[in-house]
Amino acid sequence: MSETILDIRGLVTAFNTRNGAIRAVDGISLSVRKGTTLGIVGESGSGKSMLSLSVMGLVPPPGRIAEGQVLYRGTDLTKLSAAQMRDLRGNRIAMIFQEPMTSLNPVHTVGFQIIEALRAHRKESPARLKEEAIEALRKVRIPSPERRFDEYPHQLSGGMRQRVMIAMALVCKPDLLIADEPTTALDVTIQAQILELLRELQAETGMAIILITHDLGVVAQVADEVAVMYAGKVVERAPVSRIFQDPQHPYTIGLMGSMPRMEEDVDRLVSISGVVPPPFRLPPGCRFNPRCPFVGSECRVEQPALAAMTDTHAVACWKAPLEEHV
Amino acid sequence: QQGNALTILRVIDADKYDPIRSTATAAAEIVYMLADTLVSIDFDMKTIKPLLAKSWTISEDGKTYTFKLRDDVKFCDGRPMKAEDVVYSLKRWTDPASKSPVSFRGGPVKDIKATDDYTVVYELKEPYADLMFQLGLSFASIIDKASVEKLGENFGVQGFNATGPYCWVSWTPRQDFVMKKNPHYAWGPEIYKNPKPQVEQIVWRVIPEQNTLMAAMQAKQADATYYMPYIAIDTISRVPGMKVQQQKNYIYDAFMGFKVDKPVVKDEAIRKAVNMATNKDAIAKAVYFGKGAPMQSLLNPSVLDYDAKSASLMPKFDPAAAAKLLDEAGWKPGSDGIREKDGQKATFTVYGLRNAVNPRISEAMQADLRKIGIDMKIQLWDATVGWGKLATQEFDAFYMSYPYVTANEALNLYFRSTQTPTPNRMNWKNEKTDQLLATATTATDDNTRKGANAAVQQQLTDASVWVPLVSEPMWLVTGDRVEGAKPHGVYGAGLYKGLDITLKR
Amino acid sequence: MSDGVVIPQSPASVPQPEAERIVRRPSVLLLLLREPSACVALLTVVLILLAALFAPWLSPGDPYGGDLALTLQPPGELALLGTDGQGRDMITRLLYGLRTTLLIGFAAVAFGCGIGAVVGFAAAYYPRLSGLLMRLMDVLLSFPAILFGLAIAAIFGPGLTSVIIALSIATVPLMARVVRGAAIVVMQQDYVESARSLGMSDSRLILKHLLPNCLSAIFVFVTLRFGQVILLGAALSFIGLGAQPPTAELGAMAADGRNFLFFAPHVSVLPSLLIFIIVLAFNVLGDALRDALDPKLNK
Amino acid sequence: MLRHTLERLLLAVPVLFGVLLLGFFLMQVVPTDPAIVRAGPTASMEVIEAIRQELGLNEPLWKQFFIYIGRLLQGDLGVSIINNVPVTQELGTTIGPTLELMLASLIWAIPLGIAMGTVGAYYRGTFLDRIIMAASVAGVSIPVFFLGLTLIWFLGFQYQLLPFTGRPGPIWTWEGFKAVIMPAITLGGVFVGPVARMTRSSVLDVLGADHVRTARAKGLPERTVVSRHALRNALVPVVTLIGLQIGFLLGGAVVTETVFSWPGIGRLAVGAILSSDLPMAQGTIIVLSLGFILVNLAVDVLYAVLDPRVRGA
Amino acid sequence: MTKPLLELEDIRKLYPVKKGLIIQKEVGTVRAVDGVSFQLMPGETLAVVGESGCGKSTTARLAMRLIEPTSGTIRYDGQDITKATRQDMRRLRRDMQIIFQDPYSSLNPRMTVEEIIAEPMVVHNVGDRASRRDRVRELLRLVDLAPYHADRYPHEFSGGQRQRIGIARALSVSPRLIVCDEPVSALDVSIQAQIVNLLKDLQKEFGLTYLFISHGLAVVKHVSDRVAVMYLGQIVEIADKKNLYDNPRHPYTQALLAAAPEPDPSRRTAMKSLGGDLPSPLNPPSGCRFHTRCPLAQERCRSEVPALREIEPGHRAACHFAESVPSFTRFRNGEGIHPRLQERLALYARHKAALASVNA
Ligand SMILES: Nc1ncnc2c1ncn2[C@@H]1O[C@H](COP(=O)(O)OP(=O)(O)OP(=O)(O)O)[C@@H](O)[C@H]1O
Ligand SMILES: Nc1ncnc2c1ncn2[C@@H]1O[C@H](COP(=O)(O)OP(=O)(O)OP(=O)(O)O)[C@@H](O)[C@H]1O
Ligand SMILES: [Mg+2]
Ligand SMILES: [Mg+2]
Ligand code: NI
Repeated sequence: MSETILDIRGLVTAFNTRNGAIRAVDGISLSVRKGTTLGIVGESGSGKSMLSLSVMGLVPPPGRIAEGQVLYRGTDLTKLSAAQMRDLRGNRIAMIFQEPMTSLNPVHTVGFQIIEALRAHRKESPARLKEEAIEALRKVRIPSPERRFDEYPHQLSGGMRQRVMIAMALVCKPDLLIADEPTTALDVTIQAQILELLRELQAETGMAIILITHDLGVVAQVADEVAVMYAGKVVERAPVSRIFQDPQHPYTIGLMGSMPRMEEDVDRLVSISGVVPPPFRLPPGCRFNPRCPFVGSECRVEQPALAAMTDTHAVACWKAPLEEHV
Repeated sequence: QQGNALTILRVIDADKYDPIRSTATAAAEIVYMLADTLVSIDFDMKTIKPLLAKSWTISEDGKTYTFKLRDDVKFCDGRPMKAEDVVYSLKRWTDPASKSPVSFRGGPVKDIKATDDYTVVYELKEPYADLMFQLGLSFASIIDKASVEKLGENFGVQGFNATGPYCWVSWTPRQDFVMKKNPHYAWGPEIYKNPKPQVEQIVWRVIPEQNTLMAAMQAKQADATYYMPYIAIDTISRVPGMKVQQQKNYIYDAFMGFKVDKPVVKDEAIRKAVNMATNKDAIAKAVYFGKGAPMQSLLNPSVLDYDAKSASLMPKFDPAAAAKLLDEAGWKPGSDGIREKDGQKATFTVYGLRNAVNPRISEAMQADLRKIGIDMKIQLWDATVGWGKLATQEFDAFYMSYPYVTANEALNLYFRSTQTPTPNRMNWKNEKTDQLLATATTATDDNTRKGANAAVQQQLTDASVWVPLVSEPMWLVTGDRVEGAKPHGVYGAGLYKGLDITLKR
Repeated sequence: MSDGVVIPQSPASVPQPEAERIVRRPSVLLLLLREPSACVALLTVVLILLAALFAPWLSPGDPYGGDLALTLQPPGELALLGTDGQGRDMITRLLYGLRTTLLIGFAAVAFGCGIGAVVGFAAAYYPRLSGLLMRLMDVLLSFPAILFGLAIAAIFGPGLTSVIIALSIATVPLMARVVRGAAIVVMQQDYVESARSLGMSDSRLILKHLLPNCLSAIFVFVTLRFGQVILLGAALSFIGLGAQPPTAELGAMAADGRNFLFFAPHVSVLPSLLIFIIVLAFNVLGDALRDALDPKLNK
Repeated sequence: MLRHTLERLLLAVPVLFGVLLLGFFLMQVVPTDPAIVRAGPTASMEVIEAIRQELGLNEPLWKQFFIYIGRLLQGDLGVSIINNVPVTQELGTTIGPTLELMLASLIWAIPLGIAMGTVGAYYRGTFLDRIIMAASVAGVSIPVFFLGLTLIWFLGFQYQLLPFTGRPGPIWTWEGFKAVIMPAITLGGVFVGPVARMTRSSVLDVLGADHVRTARAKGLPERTVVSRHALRNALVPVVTLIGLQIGFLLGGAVVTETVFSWPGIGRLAVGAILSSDLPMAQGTIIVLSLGFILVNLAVDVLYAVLDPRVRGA
Repeated sequence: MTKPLLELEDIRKLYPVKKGLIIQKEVGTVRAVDGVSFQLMPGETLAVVGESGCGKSTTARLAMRLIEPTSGTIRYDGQDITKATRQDMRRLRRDMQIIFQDPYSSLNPRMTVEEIIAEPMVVHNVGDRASRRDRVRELLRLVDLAPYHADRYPHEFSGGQRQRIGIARALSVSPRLIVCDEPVSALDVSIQAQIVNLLKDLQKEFGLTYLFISHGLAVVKHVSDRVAVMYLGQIVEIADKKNLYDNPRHPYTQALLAAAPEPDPSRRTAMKSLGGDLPSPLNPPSGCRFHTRCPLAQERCRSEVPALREIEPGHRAACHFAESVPSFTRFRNGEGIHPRLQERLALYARHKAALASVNA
């Protein structure tokens, strides 16, 4: 089994707000191994982005990491100084974001922004830097990279911009790439291109990827392992094939059912009722209980822990395994 | 720190420095230094002394004046001055064709001619008692014809050539006027100890803001000023090295005039009541910080032909009597405390320039008048718009302060019926006044003149055409580098020729 | 399979309206009051308004009649805050001055912003008019406010009316820009499109949809402009074009009183200080309003 | 971009014409008769009438305006009716000092304002932020003349550190430099506040932007993130504000020039308008408005420099 | 045969692009919608799909005459409304309503939910105050919101709830046609499913006709009866749902289908995606607009514009080689969902239904 690149243990990221302390990430444990992709799915507001920003050490104030460890190759990132963290960021751990339209600085050329990422971590001659940057652009299949190098983000299409983002993230050849909904804002055709590109690059470099999305289709296509998040917690974690064959958590099942499918003609979608509770008004017990069709009395009292069902499959539900219902 | 330049501070600049084109005192104070007149006026403001003319004779009939000129006078450019220069300058002044606002001051000129290089004959159509004084004013300065012709409209704007103790160097409007010593000059009037200028350079600097001016003097950023705010004079006089001198004979009077044909103020009772209700002492104390003298007469007591008898006719401060007077005249208090008569409210509007004192004087008077049931509305204007406003018929009364040299001059200027609408803003058209003034002006003997002038003063005092307020004194403040400065003040020119002044070090 | 559906035991399990309720965004006033500086500013503004309103009852003296024998008294027993150059009680003058100054501010802002808002909305709503209107506004904008003041004063004579007219005119183009900017953003919102799709009248659309959603921008501008207008008024007073004597107006009092600045500083310092406090209070209030009204900052 | 600039320039022409028209007619409604002004206080009616004829004031208004415009197009701004000095000459001597004063004010006020705003935004909500904001709000709340006189009182008079009685020379001379310090502090003082506040809110907006997060994710040091990615992007609204505030600054300039006896165009304009010196008033209005228009034109061009997205458009 | 409720005939919307501020020079035209024709039958749902910027929203707005077409004819209920006056249009607007994509900007934040929902009635003078009030409560119930929500403001609601409010507003004047411009694109899958279900229920209940804009082929498959695929302002294929998904005849449709990720890890395809980006609608490519990205493009495609022609009854495609394009079927019915998962979903649905009946 390949080496574990990132190991998150009991991570809690909290915000002190006027409505009280919010735990956007509430005791999450996850790990990613070299060369594999961990997909994280969940509804909006479930804490996916906060989780990734916590890893990067970029939790926006007033948020902070309150508990837990983020072990990168054994070093706890939460204990590093700002300067040490900066050395790793963009260098060993890189990140790409959802909005390619706004994630690039509109006032600097694409080339400059890539070089900047490189220069922050390597001492090399300007000419060499430029070469590497163009190489990175070429690697993400941008046609005529020498010309694009001097263009501004607004001169590029959405797909191109996302490629630039990827080039920028990968230019230092990181071990771990965190992609926060990299394709949500793109058209399907472009999405396919980008996902394909990520897959190829992973095969080539052997980096680990954390892919955040709320499209189960994307997860099915690229992830090796999946974590389902709800209200700041991981409710289910399993290899991708298991998730799609034998989801255990009612929330996961609900998500599966909510997804309209092209291979199936159904009259009504199986939907999850209700909405995600606001983070400062979480219900007692299992956080999903108000929306859960399987809800039982214990669900309203105590939070279920993420318990292993098999070696690789863990679920946080009092009703698990759901087998007896079948 | 200014080296050998004398820095004089003032608050306002003139629009130009052509002697006959500007009536501003700000012009006169410069022109007096740049140019000379035939005669000079002594520190007493009454005595005429020689200057460019070393002597003169006046014919029996008072119509012909013959001046003998000095022969050692040179212009700044070195050219000697001759009688033709004098003739040219005086003609330019008096000729109606030159459209000068001050032409009338030259009197009814018949002819001015040179009989030889150093003799000038000034012929009048009829006698003009004021002529000698007028010839001492800056308007009658002797200037260089060539330079006038060369500069045209720009004479006094871009350059100047005359025979004064100082010569034109440069003028930056609203900022600095720089003049340097006239190297030839040795003909200063005998009122000075030394006939030669002793300061190399004089810089006149405009400081529009009073506080800045005051601070600048105290911070020794300048040497002299006679525009020190009254409030600061006591303080300044206590500053070591600073010297404060008063020119007692300075004639610059503030008054309020009525338009005698306007409703309400055409009533003599109202005018008299206003006169009686105004606390001039308080104004002199509060507004001028005790540095001004309350005026208890139509004209300044220092002026030639001042009439003490008419001064005694001037009603004294007595609000109770004023109220009684109004009662008797039929002005009865209305519900709001303002008097009324025949449905007419006892209210009138006063115009004035917005200077350092008018706002305060007017407010004080307003308060005084309200006490006797008269409502005075105030409208003050910035200096430049103000003159235009003061030429209209929009107002009922106005504030004015003015420099003058003789009673005859002042009375002729303001009360002749031919002087309406300006400067006779009172619309005072009175045959008797006109006759008396004509008599005084054409009188060849002192007594006739004095008598006629006195009669006019009595008539006007009686009619309460003016409310004389305060005689504004001149206070010259000099710094520790300056010696020998003495305030003069003719037509507002505090340093007159600027002779006798020396700079230490 | 089984039908062992777990039946909820108590009605408590039915989603209560409460549970579903998303926390109401607190009212703007409440948000404002959370900020201590805004509280102080609001309190100051209220106090100032009250003081101005009740000036005749609060003042110990006569604003116009003074005693020339008692001029420039320093603050003390005789008069708590001293007397001015005419021997009038400073407290009285300040209270009355406050009235006039606020009047200038309110009137100029009301007229200027009223007209500016109409122009701004027209320019945003009728793109064809926009070019012409905005060029006109540019003309007004490039004509320096102080020169406007001068020209107006020269026409109507110096005094309150002139000051108000000049400051109103100077406010119009700024307001028009602010409103137009805000309105254009609102116009791009789908709810405006949706309102259009209903076929409603232009007036309803502007009044019901455009105006309410521009109000916060307008409000913030108005509070900030209020301060500026008062300062501009003071500058006009400085060159002698403000309120005429004996009207008590803070700007004019400060400007006239500067002649005694080094001898009886209170005559100028007190009105200056009061201007400072008013403008400061309105500025702080404007800033706090901006924060309170910004949805980004209190989501 | 050149084309962009040229077109903006063209667009400014009708605005300038509007300003001229407005200025001209405003001056016409001023009830003061320039002839009386010229004649002086004691002049008689005949003299005044003669001067009216001479100045062409009896022509119909529209004719006066077109005569004026015609001359203007030939670069002739006329001569002052008060002292016959060509208007261009007066403008020439006063514009320099005003430019100097403005420059001296802006040169410290803008950087300081931007720095204060940036620091405030970066340390949002902290004590430092509050202090900075309090200072900048206070800065915009003080009447200009009060600030000026207070400076004179302390720096000029009490400690006698600096001169304050006008402009002894251009600012690049030592004397001139010393003399401009206090006026520049006074005038710039009213500018720091708005710039700081605008910078703060603008930087605050940008600091929350996605691309700043990207910059941090690259591992850039905070200084670079703030200066290169936040401030740089935040400058556009700041520049706009500066353009608009130039007009406001002029109001302050008139007062500052008076307090410090600075021989600038502000005082000239005030004097000219008040004295109904028509050509001079017109001239100053043209110059000041032109200045305002030019500054905003520069702002437009600066947009393109600051934001490549504008360049294409 | 029934007559169409809405008919668009060769509709074009061109936006001239001008350059310069004063001397405006036309540098080109954005052909946002370029010759679109379709008919919408009463009670059916016609979906329009396509990539971003292909002119879907413009088509929707044109259909409602919210913007004026450059050319072409729009018929509503057989009546030509292209030149209808403002007054006439006003009356028609009661019949057609629109639902927007962004649930955040489509509701006026300064109005209460009640005011928002009642506004169409106010504008069209429907009922009095009291009856409108009742109607608002009724509509709220209809879209699964509670009556007490009426007094709240939009910001107090989540995205899905807002979308429901938008739907309630559209329903308030009992329209016949609702144009849905990407009504679910901005929502989470779970909420998306709720809204989609709601829209379908409402259609059944009131016999509504939908023009449904979307860029997700999956959603479209779920809600529509017929599907039109748009590319650069033109319809490239329009067919019954079944035909389109089972037998797409246009390479673009095939590419879209191929690019959709399949939600089954066991069938990971190498995602053969289209190369390149959508060309700019300013100066679209000559001939067949798709030729720049088409894997099957030939010389003819570059020069000759393919007509939208009928391939089989009810199936039209705009491709020269529509008949010869290799058949492509990506998603076959029933295939792909693991039986185990299917059981789970059924179980979930049953439990949900049971719980709902208990609560009711
Ligand atoms: N600055 C903040 N203050 C308070 N709470 C915050 C802040 N930022 C985020 N949160 C909370 O953290 C939670 C997680 O947000 P996060 O952005 O990680 O969700 P997400 O899963 O990425 O959602 P999405 O799919 O919309 O991107 C949210 O409930 C949000 O309310
Ligand atoms: N007012 C306009 N002026 C100029 N071009 C416009 C205008 N409105 C739309 N367009 C252009 O028309 C084209 C079609 O726009 P439209 O909004 O209809 O696309 P869409 O298919 O709805 O895209 P999306 O999926 O992003 O909503 C786009 O290229 C757009 O840039
Ligand atoms: Mg996220
Ligand atoms: Mg769209
Ligand atoms: Ni069961």
